[in-house]
Amino acid sequence: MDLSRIDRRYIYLVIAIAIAVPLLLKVQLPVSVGPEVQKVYDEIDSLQSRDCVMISFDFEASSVAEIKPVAEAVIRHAFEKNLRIVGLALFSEGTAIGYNIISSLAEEYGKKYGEDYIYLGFRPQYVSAILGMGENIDQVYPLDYLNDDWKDFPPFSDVENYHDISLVVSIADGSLPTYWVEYAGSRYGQKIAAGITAVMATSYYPYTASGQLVGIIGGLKGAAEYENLLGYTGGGHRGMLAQSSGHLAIIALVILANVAALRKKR
Amino acid sequence: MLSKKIPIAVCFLFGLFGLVQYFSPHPAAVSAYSTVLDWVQIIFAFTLLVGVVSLLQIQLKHVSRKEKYWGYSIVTIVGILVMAVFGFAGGTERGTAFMWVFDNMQVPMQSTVFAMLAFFVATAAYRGFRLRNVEAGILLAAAIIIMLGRIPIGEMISARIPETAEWILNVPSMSAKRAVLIGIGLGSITTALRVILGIERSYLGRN
Amino acid sequence: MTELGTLIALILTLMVFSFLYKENPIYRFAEYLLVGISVGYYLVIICRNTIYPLVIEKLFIHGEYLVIVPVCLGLLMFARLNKRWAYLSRLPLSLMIGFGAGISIPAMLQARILKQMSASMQSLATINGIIILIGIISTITYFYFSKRQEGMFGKVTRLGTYFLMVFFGATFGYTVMSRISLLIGRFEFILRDALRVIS
Amino acid sequence: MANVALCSDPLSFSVYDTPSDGGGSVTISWQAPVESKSIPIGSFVIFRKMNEEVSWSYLASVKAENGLLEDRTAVDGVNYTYKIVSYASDGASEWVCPYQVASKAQWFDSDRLPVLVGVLVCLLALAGVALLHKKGKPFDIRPIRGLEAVDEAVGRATEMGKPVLFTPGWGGDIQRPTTIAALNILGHVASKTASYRCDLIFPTHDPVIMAAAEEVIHEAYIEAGEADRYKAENVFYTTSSQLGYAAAVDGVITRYKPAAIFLLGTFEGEALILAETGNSIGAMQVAGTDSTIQLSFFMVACDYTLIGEELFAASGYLTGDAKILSSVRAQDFMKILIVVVLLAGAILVTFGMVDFAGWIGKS
Repeated sequence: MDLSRIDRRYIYLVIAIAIAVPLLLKVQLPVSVGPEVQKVYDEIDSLQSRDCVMISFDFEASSVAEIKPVAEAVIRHAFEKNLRIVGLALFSEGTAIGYNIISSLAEEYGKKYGEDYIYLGFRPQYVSAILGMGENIDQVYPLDYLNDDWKDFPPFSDVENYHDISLVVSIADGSLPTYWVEYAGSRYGQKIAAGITAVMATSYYPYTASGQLVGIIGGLKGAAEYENLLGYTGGGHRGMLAQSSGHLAIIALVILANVAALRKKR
Repeated sequence: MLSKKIPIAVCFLFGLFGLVQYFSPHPAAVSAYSTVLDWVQIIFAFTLLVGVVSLLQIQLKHVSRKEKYWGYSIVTIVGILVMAVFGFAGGTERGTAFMWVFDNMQVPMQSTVFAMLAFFVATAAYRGFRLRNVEAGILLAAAIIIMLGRIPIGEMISARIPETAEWILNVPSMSAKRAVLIGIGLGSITTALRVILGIERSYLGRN
Repeated sequence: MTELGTLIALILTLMVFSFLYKENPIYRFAEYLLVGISVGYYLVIICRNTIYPLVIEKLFIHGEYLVIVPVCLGLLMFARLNKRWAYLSRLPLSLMIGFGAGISIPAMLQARILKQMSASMQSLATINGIIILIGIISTITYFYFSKRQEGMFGKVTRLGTYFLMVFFGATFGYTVMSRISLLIGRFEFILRDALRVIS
Repeated sequence: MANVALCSDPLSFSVYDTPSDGGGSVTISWQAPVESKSIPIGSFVIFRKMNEEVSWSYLASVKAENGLLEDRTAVDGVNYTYKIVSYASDGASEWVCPYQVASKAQWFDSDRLPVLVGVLVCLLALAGVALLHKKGKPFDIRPIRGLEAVDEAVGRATEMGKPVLFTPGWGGDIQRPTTIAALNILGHVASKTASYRCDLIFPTHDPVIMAAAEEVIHEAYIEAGEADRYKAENVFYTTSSQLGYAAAVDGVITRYKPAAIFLLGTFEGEALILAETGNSIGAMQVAGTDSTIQLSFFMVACDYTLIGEELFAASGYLTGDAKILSSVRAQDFMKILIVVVLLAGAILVTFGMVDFAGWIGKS
């Protein structure tokens, strides 16, 4: 059999086994906290009670497996610190998911809509929306997700623009944090942190290095690290083993392919 | 006139305004700017409606002409109509039929399409990471170090692996990335300038 | 309802996965269904969240008549559906393209060029500072089009391609993790939520 | 009084219209005297009054250390006087600003000067190169790997009697210059498919891009004298959903088995889904994108990849348009400038002068 040109379906099978089997086993791997996650944690931890954070759900439904533990960790932290949360979504599919995550955690923490958090919903054309909120959030979002005039909630009536937002956390699976940095950050001096899929993390290193982003929570591992800091075991910890065996399977496949190609040459 | 000159003039005026307003904090500039931002959102919304109508037209054509796969076109048409009826009649809040379909049909299908990437990454790596020359060797080495460095097992093998991975990401990889970004920036800016100046107007057709 | 939802989600998940074996009618059904549902979803969201607040409400409740301008421009887009009048849609098209080009210039200059340059200006007293400068300059050289990559110049551009390869390899390696996370998410759904094999 | 020293040592206190803003703001800045460290002062309280008013109104209380406060309640054109009062356990001392200040809006944000300089340099470079070109100086431009592949791929599809597929990715919209560059290349591909009489399929996620692509392709077919071979239904909107789009394009690829696939534009997660599916049916693939992450996938999975700026340059090469080519030249000129500035900046930073690097990254 010529292993260097193997039917791709065998490779699929190897990956499926490498990921399914560890999930069926119950083993947990230790996780150590990296500097990027620590920076986000420290930033949120340094905020005063009742400060306002904006959490933007900038992802597609398909990334929910990876991004939900990240969002949950950040929102838990914010609720524990008694911060006010303004939720919104710049990707339409993030809209409902974001609302579900925030409202179910709010229930758990006994937080009230209009009191501790509001959810503004979705606006298309993210560049316009991000820029618009720098002038006036009310202008971009006259009504919230539930079609109420959110300015009528006293705890949020003083929120006018980025001046009143201590930190924006963009929970994203794509390039949205770039837009937050390019428009809200550079134009309005807004502090921004990103909770992103691991794949996106590399592209944001320049932004943390240059200080344009406060920090990054990258993927399941980032979520697991954040969970460590908050002292609980959530979605991030699960699946770290499957993650590892998946990586090892791919490395093994690459080695196999090279050995096969080498043998064929001879 | 209407097919060519006016669009070019509009493109120039709004392009120039988009560029110039960046430099002005004056309320007049800011308010004009947010007005135009709203306009763009509104035009986009209407364009999306046009997209939906044209999609429906094409699918209906498939069905009426009984073209290949016309049965599947019915599935698409029904999908659109069902979501529209649910969404407009029943609302989009939690617990509505609209959200039920979204949560139990759209989300799982999309997540599955995305999850197929795990398999595709493996086949691409299997095929693409061959030690053919120096470049391919560097590509392969960087990928493997990072892959090991991002999982706890890498740390167990040697503490140097995550350190090296971090260094690669922050130093050599980052410097190349910056250069790529700068190049893209230059390409984008000159393209945008050509658009504003009306040199680049393929989107208008050429006649 | 939840039970039924999970069952449907499981079936659709497996239908999509069947594509990995080969393209087949089951996958095709899921594909067309996904297109239909997602288009319907966007249609509803855009009407309720953009057209209602930005057009209907502004026009009829706040009496902001200026909104008529973009509405007319938006309606011109419908001219596309008719070959004879299609050219009318060039007007809103050119507005969007022109304005987009205009705002992208300062944004690109600032975030893609100036910020990156500023961040790359690091002290040359450290090894990393020197490597970063060499990396960025040699890679920029690779993108220099006005000179053929020969001789001394060719050696510099070659160094640039090595840096590029490190970047591509690193990005690929980093990305694998999130791709696997996505599959873990799906498998967890199948094994835990749907089949209840694991808790 | 215990705080005589404080009074006699007036804190340096200045009030001015906040620069580079939209008005409605006055900045008050002060440097607390050194003595304040040894004297127990609770806090500084800042008051304001309008020109004719007698009574002071409270503005804010701040920590008794060096600081800066923006009075964002100022009304443009009204003259205000400010004072700072320091309350200590044994009395208060106050400093009144001797002059009046009115806020106003500025037309230019001076923080953005580096960007303005950048824009001007770009314009000058473009104009300069265009002028050189008029004088008839020819351009010698290095070949780009993978560019010849564009024609080869279309030719291959024609020979095999299979269609060509071109899609600009899910990540961009029409406002992104990358999309414009991709549409330029589309124009070239379309004129090839028109003259070779080969089908061109163009699925997209964005109805605006669809509209622009229709113009581009239709035009190319008219120019090639093949207007009646243009199939409007081959340029279509799939769905705005990222993975819905990916699933649909995957379906098209596996059902119509194009012999050549062009993935040019801004891609995100869908990049590898499309590239691997294309590879599985044996299509020849030419990719190019400005998304740095997806570049790595394209490099591994596709036959040819245009890296970042090469995509922009390619649109000039293929169309052979002198104006686009001359802007490639202008970009090269700016690269030299960037390298020089980078070197200078790094040297300055090495010697501890970080102001220049900071200024460039400002705004």
